Amino acid sequence: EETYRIGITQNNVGVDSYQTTYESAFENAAAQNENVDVVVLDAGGDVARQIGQVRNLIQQQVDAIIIWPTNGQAVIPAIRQAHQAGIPVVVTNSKIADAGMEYIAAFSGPDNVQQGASSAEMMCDALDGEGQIVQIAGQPGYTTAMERSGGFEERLAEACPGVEILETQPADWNREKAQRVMENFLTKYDNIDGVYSGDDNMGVGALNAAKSAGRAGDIAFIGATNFAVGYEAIERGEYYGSIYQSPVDDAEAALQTALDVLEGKEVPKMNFFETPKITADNISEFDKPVF
Amino acid sequence: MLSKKHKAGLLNFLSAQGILVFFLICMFAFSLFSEQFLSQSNIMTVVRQASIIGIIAVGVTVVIIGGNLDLSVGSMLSFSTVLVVDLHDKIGPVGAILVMFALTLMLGAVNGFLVGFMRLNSLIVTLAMLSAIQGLVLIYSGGQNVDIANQSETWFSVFGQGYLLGIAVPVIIFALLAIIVQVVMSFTGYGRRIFAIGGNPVAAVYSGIRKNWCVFSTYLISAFCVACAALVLGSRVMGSQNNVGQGYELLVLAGIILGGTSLLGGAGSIWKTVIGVLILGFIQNGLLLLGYPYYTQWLVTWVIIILAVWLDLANKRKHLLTRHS
Amino acid sequence: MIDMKRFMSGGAAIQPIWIFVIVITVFFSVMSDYFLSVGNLTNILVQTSTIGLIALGMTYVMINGNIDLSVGATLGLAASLSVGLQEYSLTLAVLVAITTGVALGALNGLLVWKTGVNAFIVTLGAMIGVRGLIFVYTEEQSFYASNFAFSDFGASTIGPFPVLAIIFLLCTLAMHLVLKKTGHGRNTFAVGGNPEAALDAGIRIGRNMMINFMIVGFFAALAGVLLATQMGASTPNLGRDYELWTITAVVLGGTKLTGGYGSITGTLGGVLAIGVLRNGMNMMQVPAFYVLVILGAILITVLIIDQQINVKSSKGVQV
Amino acid sequence: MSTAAATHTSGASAHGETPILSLVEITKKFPGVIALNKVSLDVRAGEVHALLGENGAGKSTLMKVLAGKHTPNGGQILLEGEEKVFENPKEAKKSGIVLIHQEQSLVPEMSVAENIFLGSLPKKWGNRVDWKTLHRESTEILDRLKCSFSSKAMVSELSIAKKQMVEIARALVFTPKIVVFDEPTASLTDHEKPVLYEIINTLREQGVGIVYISHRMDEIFHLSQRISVLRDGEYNGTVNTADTNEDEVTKLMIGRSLELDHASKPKDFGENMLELRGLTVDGVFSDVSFNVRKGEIVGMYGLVGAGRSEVAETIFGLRKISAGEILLDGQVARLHSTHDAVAQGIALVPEDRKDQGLILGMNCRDNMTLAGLETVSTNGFMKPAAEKSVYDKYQQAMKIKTPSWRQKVGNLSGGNQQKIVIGKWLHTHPKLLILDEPTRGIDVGSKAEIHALIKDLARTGYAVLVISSEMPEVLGVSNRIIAMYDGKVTAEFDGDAVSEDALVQAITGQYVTGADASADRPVT
Ligand SMILES: Nc1ncnc2c1ncn2[C@@H]1O[C@H](COP(=O)(O)OP(=O)(O)OP(=O)(O)O)[C@@H](O)[C@H]1O
Ligand SMILES: Nc1ncnc2c1ncn2[C@@H]1O[C@H](COP(=O)(O)OP(=O)(O)OP(=O)(O)O)[C@@H](O)[C@H]1O
Ligand SMILES: [Mg+2]
Ligand SMILES: [Mg+2]
Repeated sequence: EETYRIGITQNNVGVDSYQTTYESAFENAAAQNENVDVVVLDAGGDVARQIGQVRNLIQQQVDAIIIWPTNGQAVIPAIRQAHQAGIPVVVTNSKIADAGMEYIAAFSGPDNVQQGASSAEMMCDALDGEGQIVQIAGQPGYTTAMERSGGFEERLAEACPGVEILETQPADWNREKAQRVMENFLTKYDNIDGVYSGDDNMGVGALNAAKSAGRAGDIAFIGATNFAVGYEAIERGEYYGSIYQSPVDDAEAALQTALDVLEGKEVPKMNFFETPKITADNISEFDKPVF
Repeated sequence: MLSKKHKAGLLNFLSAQGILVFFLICMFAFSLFSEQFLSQSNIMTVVRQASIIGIIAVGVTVVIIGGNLDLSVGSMLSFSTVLVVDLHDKIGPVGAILVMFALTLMLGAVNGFLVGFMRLNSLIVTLAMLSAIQGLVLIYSGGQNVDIANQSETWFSVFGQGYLLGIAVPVIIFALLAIIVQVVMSFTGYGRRIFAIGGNPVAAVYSGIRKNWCVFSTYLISAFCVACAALVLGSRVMGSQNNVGQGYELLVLAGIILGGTSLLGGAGSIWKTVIGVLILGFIQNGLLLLGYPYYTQWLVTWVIIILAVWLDLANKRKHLLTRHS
Repeated sequence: MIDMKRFMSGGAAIQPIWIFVIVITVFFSVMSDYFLSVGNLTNILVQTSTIGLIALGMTYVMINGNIDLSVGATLGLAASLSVGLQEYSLTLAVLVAITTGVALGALNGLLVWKTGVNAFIVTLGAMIGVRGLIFVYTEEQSFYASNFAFSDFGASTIGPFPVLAIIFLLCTLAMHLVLKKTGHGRNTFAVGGNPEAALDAGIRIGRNMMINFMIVGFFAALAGVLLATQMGASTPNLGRDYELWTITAVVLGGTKLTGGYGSITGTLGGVLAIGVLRNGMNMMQVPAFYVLVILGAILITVLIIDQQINVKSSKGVQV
Repeated sequence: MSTAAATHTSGASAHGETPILSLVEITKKFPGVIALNKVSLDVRAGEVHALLGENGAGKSTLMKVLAGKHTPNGGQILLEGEEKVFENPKEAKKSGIVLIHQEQSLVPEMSVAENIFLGSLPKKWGNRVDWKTLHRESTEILDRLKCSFSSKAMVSELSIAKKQMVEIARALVFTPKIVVFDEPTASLTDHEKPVLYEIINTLREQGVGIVYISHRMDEIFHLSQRISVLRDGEYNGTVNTADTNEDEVTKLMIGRSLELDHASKPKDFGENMLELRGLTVDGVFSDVSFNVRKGEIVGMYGLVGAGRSEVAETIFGLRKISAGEILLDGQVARLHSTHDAVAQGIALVPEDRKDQGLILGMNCRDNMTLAGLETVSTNGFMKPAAEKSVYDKYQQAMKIKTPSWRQKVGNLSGGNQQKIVIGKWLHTHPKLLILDEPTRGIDVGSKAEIHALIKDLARTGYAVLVISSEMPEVLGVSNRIIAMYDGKVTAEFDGDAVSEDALVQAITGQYVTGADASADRPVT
């Protein structure tokens, strides 16, 4: 039986727990499968370095490349090179631009636009379609952040035009920054009904700020990528809801998609895994995230 | 003769305080456009937010006066914050704080050893340490976020969230450190020696000053300040990410520069740094209140650095001219 | 820095960093099957060309006794301009990108010259501000080059050699000759070695510094454009931290931060040392967390060794 | 001094020579200082015009104004009758004015040739340096200066004297109209001095106007045709060298005659304060043994490069000892750092005041107290009043000229800077005071004061070691003289009974044991 060498270049391991958990889940999944050999690389968030890593993987003539794009557009020429070298490419977690779709074998990951939309729906529910909210976004320039924001804003305008986004500021997936941004929002706006954060890590930062200011009770907090701290906050009733997204599912799906491609199976271009809404009502259906 | 002296003193004072005047003008401009800007709660928020950078900047200013740089403070802050938060649940707050201070000082000692005793270039050494310490944090935490489990049941939150006589504890820590270090730098022999080393390291050695130890000690001071900042940061967030301090070294430097401390060593003061850090904080806050996107603050910072530089120069020129005539 | 061997009239020297480059090259060749191949070696050249090009200009600025921290941001701005303006014309876009780089260099140079303020301060300001400019211009968006000719150029080769690597090597040669052989190059040393003396000797030190800032601005912009051709796109965060790695490479190459001493051959060695280390550790699959620690440790080790050589050769007093 | 001024105006017309250069009523102010107040000076073609004055009188400043380095606050520069305004050094150079600086201005990591031609390298097409021409012409110039080193040598590798010769070589690149030498011999040895004199004479014969600044009277009387004197930034008269004598010139300079050696050498010596036993630092000096007793002044004489400074640095804890030992007060001393040395009562006034002696950006007072901070502080906290009184004491004792204690030391004249360094070490009340070239660049008046000061110190029990390259100084102050040559002690003499010949032989390595009866203990 043939052994496959699969190379993966990740976005930025260590920047948050999700990516780290993804990495170890991926390595575990590979270890379980005897005929898979993996080369795990990390781009440290730098597009140029990721392109170099794709080139290195092409150079090593791996059988397939999995890429977690640092940027949905800038990696396309590198993916094209891999494609031209006859190496199938699977994109994981965050999408690449349409222009690159013809060069990839498949995409596997969450649908971040859909996640944004789901959060918008939760916000509608929480505020009964009426109110003023602020948004704390992820790192500017990164696909996941842009897709979630985009999905959220579009759906919100559609679903409940009565909810107004007062302001959007980025907090770079960083809890302390989110806390600072929220503190400034709180001084600036006397009336905030809801906060949408690009992930729970930032959401909890915003919650902390509101708690310190004694205004947490008036505000509905909605996040994405449910973290353990977010899960607990929902349990305590301080946090309205989030999107459940498991890095383990994410990693396993990516590896499986790559293997399917290598084994010549018919694989759909877009493979989304489930990212359900999580609120106090259904929290018991979910395990607490490990990160 | 006496009146001349007084005149010179006044001019000296004005030229030294140019940045302060500038600061007040900025505050005034912002307050025209935003009602909240000068509200007490906003000012308290800004000062509280600025204190983390301020606390670090106090230490880095000492290193800079001694003629060196410390770029590793950002990584070190990540390290110390992750450490203190992680250990909090494992060995309790007191142990966590003690271990965190000890290990942070040890990192400072490594910097100090390499720069002070091995006499390596501080820019490159602390740059290398920036990378290495970031790696250490990740290895320590395995790349995972750390959190304090029972946030409501620990007194640890006092450093970041507490108030004393209506003043936020981070601000008190910042003010205390700034005052103590300023006193040390301007009124003690130790301070004089650091200034001498920054001014001319060779002549300092020829004056019988133990340069190696003094340089070493400046890095300990810097590390101590980072540890204090980590205490505030960890207690404020009650959790930490591995990259929580990323980029702080540049903010700290920007604050110090805005305050007007030259990076060449042998000159500068803590109190200027305090002003610089506050300017940075108020600009950030003011622009946010006016609704400009966050990145406009970078442009404004640039412009202000250039202006501060010109202002300083113009002041010196004026100074020379008045003395001449 | 000891001179292993002097050749040519300017006295080009082989710097110790080259020994280090050779040692790690041999090491990785033994440790990884994939390391020593034409494909991988040209890969390394392409990957180092970005930092390498900036480092060429940075060497001049640092020999001058200055420093430029704004190169990473300049690179990012040039990349965004070169992609973002392509809707008008590709040539125009590239021209504007490069001109902007030179202009930012000129601004830095002018400020350093006219105010006499430390270049570290002036360019730290520019580093923050130019990044702001990028975000204002791009509104946080990435740009994508619809013109495939652009990204094809980045991937093109002449024979087995990638065009980007060739451009980098040609620029290196040119900058080496200018530094060693021309009046401007020699004045650059004089200004960094003893500005007072250079001024007394009638060298226009302000002009010399400004030209060098423009040179580094040019190379940062060029590197940005070439990096954009590799990606067929640009992102607003492009070039973060590059200034730090560039300065590190130049210092590893033996250029003194205090000015007056340095060489392009050394800088090439320094750039390759970092490039080979990164590539080799990738090939050996060193976990990302450890790469950071190892890079830091190696950097410090090289500094210590370099300094020990210096101390031995100077027999100086213990100051 | 109205009579002197009259000498000046009538002097020029009486000789009927039109000056090639006239400085007319030049005024230059610095913050808090009027460095030059309406100073006028004529220089004729083909003359050596000596410029004299106390430290800080404004000599260097006047010349920097001439060379375009300083912009004057008033006055005119007339070159060949034409008014010139020099915005920068380049313009002055273009007009044919060359200034050989008091503080050497060379680029260390460049070749000798490039330094000589700095700013005017010969070029080929495309701004390329014409190396062939450069080295050919540099070699010619070096030959004329009888310099043995190559034009390709790095300046950083040269000794201080050779560096000075490179500086001087710059005067020979073009045929200039005016050459200014600002204390060119301060760091030259007796070997190079005659070459310099010869060059000056050649230039003079070519019709070049020469301004020569020096504190050495013998030189001035040997070289110059006329002497002008500055005092406190004011012009104080011009005299024909042939019509005057040293005493008169000194009077013009300092307003009184110099009482040479008004203090006698100390006589009573105590125990050994310092004793070196076979002290060796590999590659620098070897087997150096001598002693200094309490109350005694020992002179150390030798050529530049003999290794005297290195011995001093070793005693001061700056170098690692390879063999031998240092005894202080009869005890073997542990001296691993300057801190150890200072703690054990050693003081070193270093050779290079700018790099080793002073923090140029610090004010006068802070520099003065830097080596003895413990004495002006309690529990680590400074006592400003105590500091000020220390400063005042030495400022008055040595007549340091500065507008205020707040003045940055970097703005003081060279001689006054030197006094600050001396004051700084006196303040530590050392048991052993080492002075390395203590009067380099110091005017005659202050020199006598410093010599008297040294003798006074010895009389109060200090052990003093004076390193000097000036024979009169060594002979004048020392009770005993140690001669060094090439890293070795070659002889030891009684300071009051030694012939100059024997000294010269000892420091050039020609000393033969027993050749001179005055030698106490010749050493091979
Ligand atoms: N850049 C400066 N700033 C302020 N004061 C200065 C500066 N340069 C010189 N001075 C002052 O001008 C006066 C004249 O100094 P100058 O160097 O011309 O003396 P000098 O006659 O050359 O003395 P010396 O014999 O010691 O070299 C001194 O009082 C000095 O302190
Ligand atoms: N001929 C030479 N060639 C190269 N370097 C020299 C030479 N002579 C002296 N040096 C070095 O130049 C530096 C300056 O030395 P300097 O000329 O002051 O003499 P020195 O060794 O200190 O002895 P002394 O105090 O007796 O003159 C010293 O580091 C010395 O080693
Ligand atoms: Mg002078
Ligand atoms: Mg000497």
